[in-house]
Amino acid sequence: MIKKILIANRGEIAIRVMNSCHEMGIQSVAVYSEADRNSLHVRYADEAYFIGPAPSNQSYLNIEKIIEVAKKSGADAIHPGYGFLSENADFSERCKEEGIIFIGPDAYAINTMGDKITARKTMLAAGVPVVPGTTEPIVDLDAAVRTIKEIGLPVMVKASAGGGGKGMRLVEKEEDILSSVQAAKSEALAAFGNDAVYIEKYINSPHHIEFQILADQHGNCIHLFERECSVQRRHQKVVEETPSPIMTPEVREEMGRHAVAAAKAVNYAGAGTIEFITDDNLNYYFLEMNTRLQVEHPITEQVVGVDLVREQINIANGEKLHYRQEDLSQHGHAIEVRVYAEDTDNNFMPNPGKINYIHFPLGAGVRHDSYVYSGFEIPIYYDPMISKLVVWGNSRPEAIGRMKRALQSYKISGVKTSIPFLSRIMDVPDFKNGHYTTHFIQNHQEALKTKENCSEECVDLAAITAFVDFITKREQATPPSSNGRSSMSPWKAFGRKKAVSRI
Amino acid sequence: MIKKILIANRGEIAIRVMNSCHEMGIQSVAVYSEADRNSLHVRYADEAYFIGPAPSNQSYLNIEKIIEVAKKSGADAIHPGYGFLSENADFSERCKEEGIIFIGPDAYAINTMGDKITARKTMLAAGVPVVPGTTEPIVDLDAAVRTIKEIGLPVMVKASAGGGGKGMRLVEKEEDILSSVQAAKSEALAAFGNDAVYIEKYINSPHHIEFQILADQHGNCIHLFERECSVQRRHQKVVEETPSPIMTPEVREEMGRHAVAAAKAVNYAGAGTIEFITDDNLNYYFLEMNTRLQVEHPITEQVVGVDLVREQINIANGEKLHYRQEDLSQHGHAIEVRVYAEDTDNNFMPNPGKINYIHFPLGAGVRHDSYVYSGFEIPIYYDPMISKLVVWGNSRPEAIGRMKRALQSYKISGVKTSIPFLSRIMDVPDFKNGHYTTHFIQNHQEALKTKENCSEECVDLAAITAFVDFITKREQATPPSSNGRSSMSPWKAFGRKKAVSRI
Amino acid sequence: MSYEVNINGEDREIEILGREGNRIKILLGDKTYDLDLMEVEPGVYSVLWQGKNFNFELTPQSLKKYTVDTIAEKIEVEIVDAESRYMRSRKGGEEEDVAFISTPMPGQVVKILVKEGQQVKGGETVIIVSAMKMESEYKVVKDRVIKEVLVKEGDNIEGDQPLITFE
Amino acid sequence: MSYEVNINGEDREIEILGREGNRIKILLGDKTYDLDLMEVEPGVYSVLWQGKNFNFELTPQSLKKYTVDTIAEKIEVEIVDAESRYMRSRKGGEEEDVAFISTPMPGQVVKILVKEGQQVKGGETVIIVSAMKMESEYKVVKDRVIKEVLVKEGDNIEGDQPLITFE
Repeated sequence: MIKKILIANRGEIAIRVMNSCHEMGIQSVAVYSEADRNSLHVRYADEAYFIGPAPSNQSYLNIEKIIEVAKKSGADAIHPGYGFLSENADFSERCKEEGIIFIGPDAYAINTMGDKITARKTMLAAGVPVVPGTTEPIVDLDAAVRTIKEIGLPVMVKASAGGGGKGMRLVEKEEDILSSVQAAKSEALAAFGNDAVYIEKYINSPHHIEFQILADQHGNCIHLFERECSVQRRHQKVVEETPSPIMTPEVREEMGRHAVAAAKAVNYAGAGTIEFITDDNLNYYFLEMNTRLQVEHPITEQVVGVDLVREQINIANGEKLHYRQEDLSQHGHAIEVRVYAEDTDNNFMPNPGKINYIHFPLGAGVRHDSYVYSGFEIPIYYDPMISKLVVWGNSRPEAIGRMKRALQSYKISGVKTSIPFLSRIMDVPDFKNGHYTTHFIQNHQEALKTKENCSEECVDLAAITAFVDFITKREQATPPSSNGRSSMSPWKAFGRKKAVSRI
Repeated sequence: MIKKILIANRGEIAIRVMNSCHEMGIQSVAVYSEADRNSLHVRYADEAYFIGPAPSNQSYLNIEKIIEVAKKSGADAIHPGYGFLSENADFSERCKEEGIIFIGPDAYAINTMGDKITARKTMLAAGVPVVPGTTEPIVDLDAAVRTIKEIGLPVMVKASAGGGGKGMRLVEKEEDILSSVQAAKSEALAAFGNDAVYIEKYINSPHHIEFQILADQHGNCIHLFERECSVQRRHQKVVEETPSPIMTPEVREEMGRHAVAAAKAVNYAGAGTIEFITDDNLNYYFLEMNTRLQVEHPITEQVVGVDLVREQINIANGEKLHYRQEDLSQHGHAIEVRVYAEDTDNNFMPNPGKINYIHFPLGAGVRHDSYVYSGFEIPIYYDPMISKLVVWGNSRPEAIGRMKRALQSYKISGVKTSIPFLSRIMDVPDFKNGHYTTHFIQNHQEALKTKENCSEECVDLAAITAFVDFITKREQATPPSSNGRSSMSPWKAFGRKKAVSRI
Repeated sequence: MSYEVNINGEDREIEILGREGNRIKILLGDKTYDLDLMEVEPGVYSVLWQGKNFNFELTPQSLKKYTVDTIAEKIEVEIVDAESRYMRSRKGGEEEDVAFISTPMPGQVVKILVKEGQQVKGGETVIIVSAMKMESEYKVVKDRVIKEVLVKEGDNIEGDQPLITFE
Repeated sequence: MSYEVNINGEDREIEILGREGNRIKILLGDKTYDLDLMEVEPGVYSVLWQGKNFNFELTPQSLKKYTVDTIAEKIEVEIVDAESRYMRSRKGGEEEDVAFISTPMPGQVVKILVKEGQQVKGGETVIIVSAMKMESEYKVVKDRVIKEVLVKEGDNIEGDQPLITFE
């Protein structure tokens, strides 16, 4: 039985993992870099050890140092969180060699799923749908046309030596097949001196839908339904929700079965996620597997009612899964937004700095995973995520209303955050209706930039408030004159009295 | 349709109600006393109006003033929260006269349930079990013995003119009946000059179990299962949970039916709670009905998944219930603790004051209903409750583990709180096993006082920390000497540098 | 002293007509506002006007410039006082031939960069004054000769007090 | 200066052996502790010792007295320095015949209650000194005559400096 876990991570996920440790009566060991001595994860752990300078390659990615701390502290297991060493097969292997339980899959699963081509082949063998396409370059025109007809339209024809959009052709109509392939080939030849092409199914309105799975070391595997993660900015997820607004019970069941098959194909043990690209008609194809806990795992926890970190630990302990597939169901609707310290008006530039004060949203249906506090300075070395705000509602509209309410009452001063941007997403009709693809943010750039204006009175009051602040602070700064009170107007006296009573 | 709601309350419940208003797109109007200008409920509302001095009888209980604000602000409904005017039949009636919707039951239901004797008679007529006993004083010895045999042992014989335990006899065995009644009568005669007695069923190991109900204005009524509220101190609930650890599905169904019958007997509309006193064998008797939202309503929301304030507003809007009884089920386990600003070591004296800083517990399964913030001064005029901490878990043990974790990471400085006391409750074996009655706190006084001791090293480190703080602050306070750096030891220089970098 | 506020680029006169506790009566342009205005947390104001609640967060950009964060948009506000007007007028090219440098606010002299009798060029900073934890540099507009330096570094000064005079 | 700490009533010697950044080496009684000690929020310390994490919250009760809130229990700690020892010795009846009043810490004179040449009775306060926002009254133990008052109200004073001398 695991008694002490080293958490090889920082920030909200370190605290998330420690929470489950505390709840299970397991000791937790934090590691921290020079930039993190005053981070909450250090104060939150039972033990904490320094592991090196701020840059993560000298600290949170330093395998030797982390193994050393695990041994020194007597930790019998390591939880890698997400990012950092979580999908590092060498680290998983090294832990095994050192007799330390790695809370995650073995090197074989990580390696197989980590390589796109091997993963694709393994999935094909397991009967999991992958994006149809050629695996070898095609030179012959007839062969290309034949392949396109096999795959079915629309397809993307890509120069095999290509890049930068050159030699790429989207083919949507049957009558365009021949001319498009010819055009792509001659363009490829001109640009790269090589007219070989790849052909791949083109997904028109792509949705990113992923399935959470749990597998034990005894060959049992279940899925915990889907997460819809199509609201992305430059391939970074921004909003996640479950259930997916486009899912049907039939497809869900089938995708779930395929997700389980994918995990079983690599003898997976632990928590993992199978990502699918899905079109508007719910045709879906395996994209990749994340062999770790996902950032967005809380929405599954809220809707399915299973603590995923607890189950990861149970699995690492060699226990059989505590749930059968038929025990699980989805209950209500959950949405997560990722709140970043960033300037969304200025190309989403990270905006680390000191948090003067923070008011977290509270109340019914609100879950908050964070690691910051008033007075904390967000280090410049790591991901500028401040927190994950998760809401649960009986229905999707209730959840959206709750998220809007929560974002409105979430106050952070000192750094710019993505809160207003996230709030605007909740107002976009296509989001409200659940009609969105991975192009959502791109397609709604204007709506997401548009800010509400203050009323005329609101502007006046803002100016008055600034003026009153100026006058009040100035009065307070005035040194008392030598003849004392006589120079003080009643007005000044008020200012002073207020200043005193505030102390 | 209600468009604007005045919340005739303060503190966490005002914010709780406003949350649902925000989520439903309804405008909220706050009222505040002189002590509450900087309270969060004022900043949280769309509108806010001053209603008088700090003492509640001049502000939050001032019906005229509140009606005046409702009219001025154009609020079409008033939500009374709990406490203050929430069970005031005159206020409910007055709202009706003024054409303002009172979000709660009508005067008839409040009055009927507000009077113990009328309520008892109404429940008897509706077939709801009440604590068996006599309603008229008995003088005749034979009649008393006959009544005892009808009610069944154990019974309590009480002097009808009595008080202070005089003329009271607990009768547990049949052979004691005659002698006990005689003794009670003669004691009563000697003490009060009147030997008439009442006889009441004695509940040996009483549990306080209550049922949440929702009833619409169209005669539909459902229950949302039970809450176990036996952990009480001087009749004040301290910990509540649902499901009750002693409940069975059969009794739950029957009690639920009786709860619905109780509400229907007074043509109830709105959210309400039927309190039952229950013995170890799950015999249960109607105690009283609370004709308002309860403090502990969140645990029902967490387990049943229904937003009770939202439903209150829907009902007040004249809508039919959105749920049928068969739609509802209990999902997991929820526990609430009430965190007070009080000195639990000093007879639970209220300990209002300024909160220097506050760290709320976050993460999976934690709900927090509060209204305080770092820098906020808890007013002395009102209930010193700081927050309600609610956890949800898949199972009761998971919920208890989560509550312990949450309490451990809940940090408040500046005022004494009940957090350590609540944490100890979670450790008492009888609580963990679910074996407890309303005598729980009384019966475990010693265990609940017992504090863990620091290890020897912990004591040393505490002393060292105080010393280092003293030395550091002292060095910082030292004015630079006239000859500048020369007098500064490297040690001092460090202290100074640190002070500067902290700014 | 008469003040204006510059709101998103437009100047308007502002005057406090009365104040008692949080209640304040203020004239902005030709509009009068009766407000209940309170700093509820450092830099955070709750303003009640005709019952409506406005939450504003102030971020000072400099001594007299604020960014006011309303829920909807950010408003840039600058307080315009005698000094600002003077500074502006100098910027505008219509240079007053002032006889001395002064500050509009009480503060402390941080640094004096000139000596009596010294020749300074237009645009050169002659004195740095700190007020409310922010430092301001005071420059001459055109070439001048320093006549007298009336204060020394570290001095606490009141507003509108001559600090350095010119020939 | 030599210090002791009084922990829950017991005095133990304490000495800082070395300090660099958060790392501190300290001798308490006969035990040496190597610590990583940091004030992470005002009054809140995180202390790492042999990897173990201790979170302490300090509540100053007076200038030299703290209540330290550990998760388990509250520890009362008093810093014992030269002044404390002197104060104690006077309380203990073994009165030193000191020639002057001094303070162990730098601070500011708040109030002087005596004049030169004045007769004061044992137990009477002669001077009030503020340090770190807290005021301390300094009393004479036995009847004395004031010889000289070396400071005036408002003066900043260093520690261990004679303030008032006796005949």
